[in-house]
Amino acid sequence: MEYTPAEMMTAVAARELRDGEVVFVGIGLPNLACNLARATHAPNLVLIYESGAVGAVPERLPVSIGDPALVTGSLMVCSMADVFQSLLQNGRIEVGFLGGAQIDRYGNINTTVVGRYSRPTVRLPGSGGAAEIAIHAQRTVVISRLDRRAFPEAVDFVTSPGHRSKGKTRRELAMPGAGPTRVVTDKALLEVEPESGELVLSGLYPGIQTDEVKNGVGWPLRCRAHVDEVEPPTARELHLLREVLDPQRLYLKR
Amino acid sequence: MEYTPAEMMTAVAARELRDGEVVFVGIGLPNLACNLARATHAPNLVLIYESGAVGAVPERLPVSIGDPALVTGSLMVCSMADVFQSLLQNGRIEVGFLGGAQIDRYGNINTTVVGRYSRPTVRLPGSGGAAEIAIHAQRTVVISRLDRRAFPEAVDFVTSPGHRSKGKTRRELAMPGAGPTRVVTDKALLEVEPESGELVLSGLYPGIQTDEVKNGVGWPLRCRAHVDEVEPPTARELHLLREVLDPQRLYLKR
Amino acid sequence: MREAVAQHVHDGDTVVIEGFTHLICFAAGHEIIRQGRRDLTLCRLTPDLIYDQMIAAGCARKLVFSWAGNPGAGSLHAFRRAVETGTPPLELEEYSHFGMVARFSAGAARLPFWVLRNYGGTDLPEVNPLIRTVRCPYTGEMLATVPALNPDVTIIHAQRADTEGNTQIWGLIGVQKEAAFASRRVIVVVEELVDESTIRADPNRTLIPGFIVDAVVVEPWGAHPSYAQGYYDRDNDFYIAWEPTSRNPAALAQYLDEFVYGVRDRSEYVAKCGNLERLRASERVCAGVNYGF
Amino acid sequence: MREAVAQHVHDGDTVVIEGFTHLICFAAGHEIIRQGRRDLTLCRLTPDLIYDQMIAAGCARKLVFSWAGNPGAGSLHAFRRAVETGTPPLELEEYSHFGMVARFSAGAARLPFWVLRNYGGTDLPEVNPLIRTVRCPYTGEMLATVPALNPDVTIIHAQRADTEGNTQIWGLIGVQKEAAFASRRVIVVVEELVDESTIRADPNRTLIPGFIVDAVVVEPWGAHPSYAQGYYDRDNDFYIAWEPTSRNPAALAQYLDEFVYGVRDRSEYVAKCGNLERLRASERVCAGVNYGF
Repeated sequence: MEYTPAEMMTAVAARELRDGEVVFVGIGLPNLACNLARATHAPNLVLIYESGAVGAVPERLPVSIGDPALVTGSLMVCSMADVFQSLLQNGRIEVGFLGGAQIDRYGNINTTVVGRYSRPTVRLPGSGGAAEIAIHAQRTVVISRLDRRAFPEAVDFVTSPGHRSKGKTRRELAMPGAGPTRVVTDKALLEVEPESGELVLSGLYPGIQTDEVKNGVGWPLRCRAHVDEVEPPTARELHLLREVLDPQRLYLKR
Repeated sequence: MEYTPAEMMTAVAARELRDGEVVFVGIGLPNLACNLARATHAPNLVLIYESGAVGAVPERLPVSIGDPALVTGSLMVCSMADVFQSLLQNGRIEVGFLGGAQIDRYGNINTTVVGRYSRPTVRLPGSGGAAEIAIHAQRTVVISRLDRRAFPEAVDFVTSPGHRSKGKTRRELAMPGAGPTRVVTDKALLEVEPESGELVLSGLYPGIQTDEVKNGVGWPLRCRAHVDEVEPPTARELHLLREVLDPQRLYLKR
Repeated sequence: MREAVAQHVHDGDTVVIEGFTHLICFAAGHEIIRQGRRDLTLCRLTPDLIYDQMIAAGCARKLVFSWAGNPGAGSLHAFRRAVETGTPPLELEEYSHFGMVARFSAGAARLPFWVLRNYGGTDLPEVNPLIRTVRCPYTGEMLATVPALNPDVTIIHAQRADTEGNTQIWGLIGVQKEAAFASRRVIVVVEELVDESTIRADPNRTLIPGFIVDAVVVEPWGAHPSYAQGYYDRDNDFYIAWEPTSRNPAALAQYLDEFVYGVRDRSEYVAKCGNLERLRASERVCAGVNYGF
Repeated sequence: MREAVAQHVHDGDTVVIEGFTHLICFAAGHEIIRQGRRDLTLCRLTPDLIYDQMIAAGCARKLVFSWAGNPGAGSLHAFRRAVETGTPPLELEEYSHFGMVARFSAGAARLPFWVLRNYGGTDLPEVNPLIRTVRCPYTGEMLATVPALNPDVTIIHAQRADTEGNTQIWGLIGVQKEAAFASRRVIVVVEELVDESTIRADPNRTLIPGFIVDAVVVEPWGAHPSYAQGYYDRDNDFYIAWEPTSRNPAALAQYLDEFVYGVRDRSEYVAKCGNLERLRASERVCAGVNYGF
């Protein structure tokens, strides 16, 4: 059965979630992945948006993390002080989703600037809640399409710290969370190698060769001892994504 | 017209309040004084209780600062974190009422222990919000009956700092508020002498002699250059206190 | 309640039953007494009658508090006897209300301390070495600090919750949210168990999310003689009557025998109290708001 | 609105128009542009379209922020041009959301700083020297700090308030309460002016008390193209259309000419926008609760 890279990424991201987990959700693929998981193996997932909506059950596809549809029918609305202090810093968030213009060898993410900070070639939006999510979420899942420019050896600016920043480990930097344990791309699944803190190839999507993946990153990508073959989206997953979750194909076209 | 000391103290305390002021209210005489002021010269007084009720208009005489009658029909209920951080520490409280088992020469108040802290002869309730009210309210009004035991030269324990504590002035201790500017007793009105930070006699109640007041305090009480004659409660004030505010004479009997 | 206390409240625990005048869970305190818990560190801004009873019953090793009185009625005499005579021995850790609120705020934020502008000129830091200072990295001024309070278990009484523990409270909310988020375990006791749809209809009313709650107990009148806004009024007569009762150790012991040890659970307590209906709240229902988009 | 802005927003002021996606007061931003304010320090977690417009109009000297994008639609190109080309010059002071929330929290508590566990491993402290550290007086560990933010004026859009400024908000409440309490002056802009009795009927719904409010302005649709829960939906088409508009300086200038300079006030803006009724919220009214005792 045919499927788009976005559909595959969403299905793979959804499988990263366990039932009952408390998830910090973003807009787009993360939101679709969470709702796909809720509709399949994780009905008790608790969706939290940094806007303050807790236990949201959006009746429509939210176009922003502050969408009113995330509030109506949710379990709780809390202030952003509570979101960051009582939920995130408190350690209650089990999974956080992150993405970014640049992700490097150690899972550091840049959403601030391409080029010099003082006079950048491209000014990106900045951290938002990403820096604290990367530090406090018990683990994070990164979603990004493979591309040498998006996966440099080292990011221009560390907005969200990964497993090694300025030569320091997360433990040395006293970060509560485990950081980006998985990177879901359009061709393969990367995961962190605990000893080195480096991202390595852990799973290949159907029909993808290892070299295609290696060519998509800016450093000599190593492979995990055993590289999995990642299952394609099931008919059920595709049905839910196409007919129920994103019927207008806002996010799943390509 | 006859009146009790409690009625006089309440009327005098009420006159300390200006219309529109934001007042941190206590139970008993302070509550009656605030409601008397609202019913007379200060209709726009904003009553705030440390329990979190803001703009309360109690339909009955509250017996505790957490009385449900303070909530019903109030303008706002806030958390105690907001009461102490956003209102009190923020400097929004213009007047605070305080009382205590002991008040000394410099307006320091003790509501903690009589005797040694580790094994007191009398264990009092403690600070509650009094310490921070004494420090942050723009000014405080103290209400207490004259009595040598209640007005010692120095308190056994400083729960709420006055104008000089351990030889340090409020400015030296970096306290935002002006502290206890007035002490309303059953015989006279005391006020702080700015230079010395000492409480001095500023007003005598009808028929009271200076010596009666001096005998009621444990230090050589000095008089302000000009000692006022404090007006007795008016017929209107007494009517409101007896018929409207405390018809069962819960607080005004004696 | 029996199961919740048996499972979540252990000897030696740091226990918080919060609620400022409003929603004080006497039902939980009585069950803890019945189950004979010992060596508890009891924390509350206002120990109130419930901790006076727990101290008299011998549950407490230590008290962390900021105002220990019987509001408008007198003293907590079991507390006073312990402090004034040393029997039973009771360790004290004393703050002001702001200090206690700040300790819960730090606990809820999982920070080791909280900063406040307070205590200058007071004797509290002299008797409590945990009240310290920190220098502002911007202005250089010294500010007071208190350490985080992270209880083993916090018990919150509320008007309503769903089976998952999504809890809604109105009227005075005190420091309950901070205490719950600061705690390792949370027990929510409610007047009414409601369907999830009731919670979801007004999400701004939710104070505590279910995923931090370990047990939900349904216990109507569970806050008596404290009150539950919209359900029943405070039993002020009981508070006034507690003054002579607690003043007399024999009378206090007899009260515990009759109303705590002498009943199996809250329903028996309610029956024994007799006419609590006199406290039933009047109807003052507010209008709803529109959550549509 | 004209009077409120004229009286409370001055050249050189530090100005906050808060509201996270929800209740962003475009009406106030447009009036500030019309009155030609200059050298403003604009603070917001998410500058959003309103600050992009104010930057393009030349109101801003400096931006204090944590996420500068057009949610789900693209970039804020006036902001990007200023930063990428240096014209007009725009000074940046950048944090993360948590850092901005902490700055408002410190401001609201009138503390000089706020403590948070954050920024380890990030490059933000290297480009923002105001992100510092403090040592815990209990554990000895180092924690991050941010300085208090105390704006000259904060503008809050809300569903309703009474004439005194007692303000009720539901749906997303963001950081509005902290921003208002942190501010020297507060302007509240509402969809609906209600009687004090409406506020008093549900006091737990009140977010901002009137005694900290300096001006109350009634401005229906004042948050468009942002939204007001229960009143109107977000105009997502407008946000999407802003991408090409802001990308082209001429188109942006023309937008300002037509919809900001070209109208006298909000009612003219609403008329000019045409069919805003399509955004009118559906009815999803919740039940009230009982405040009786």
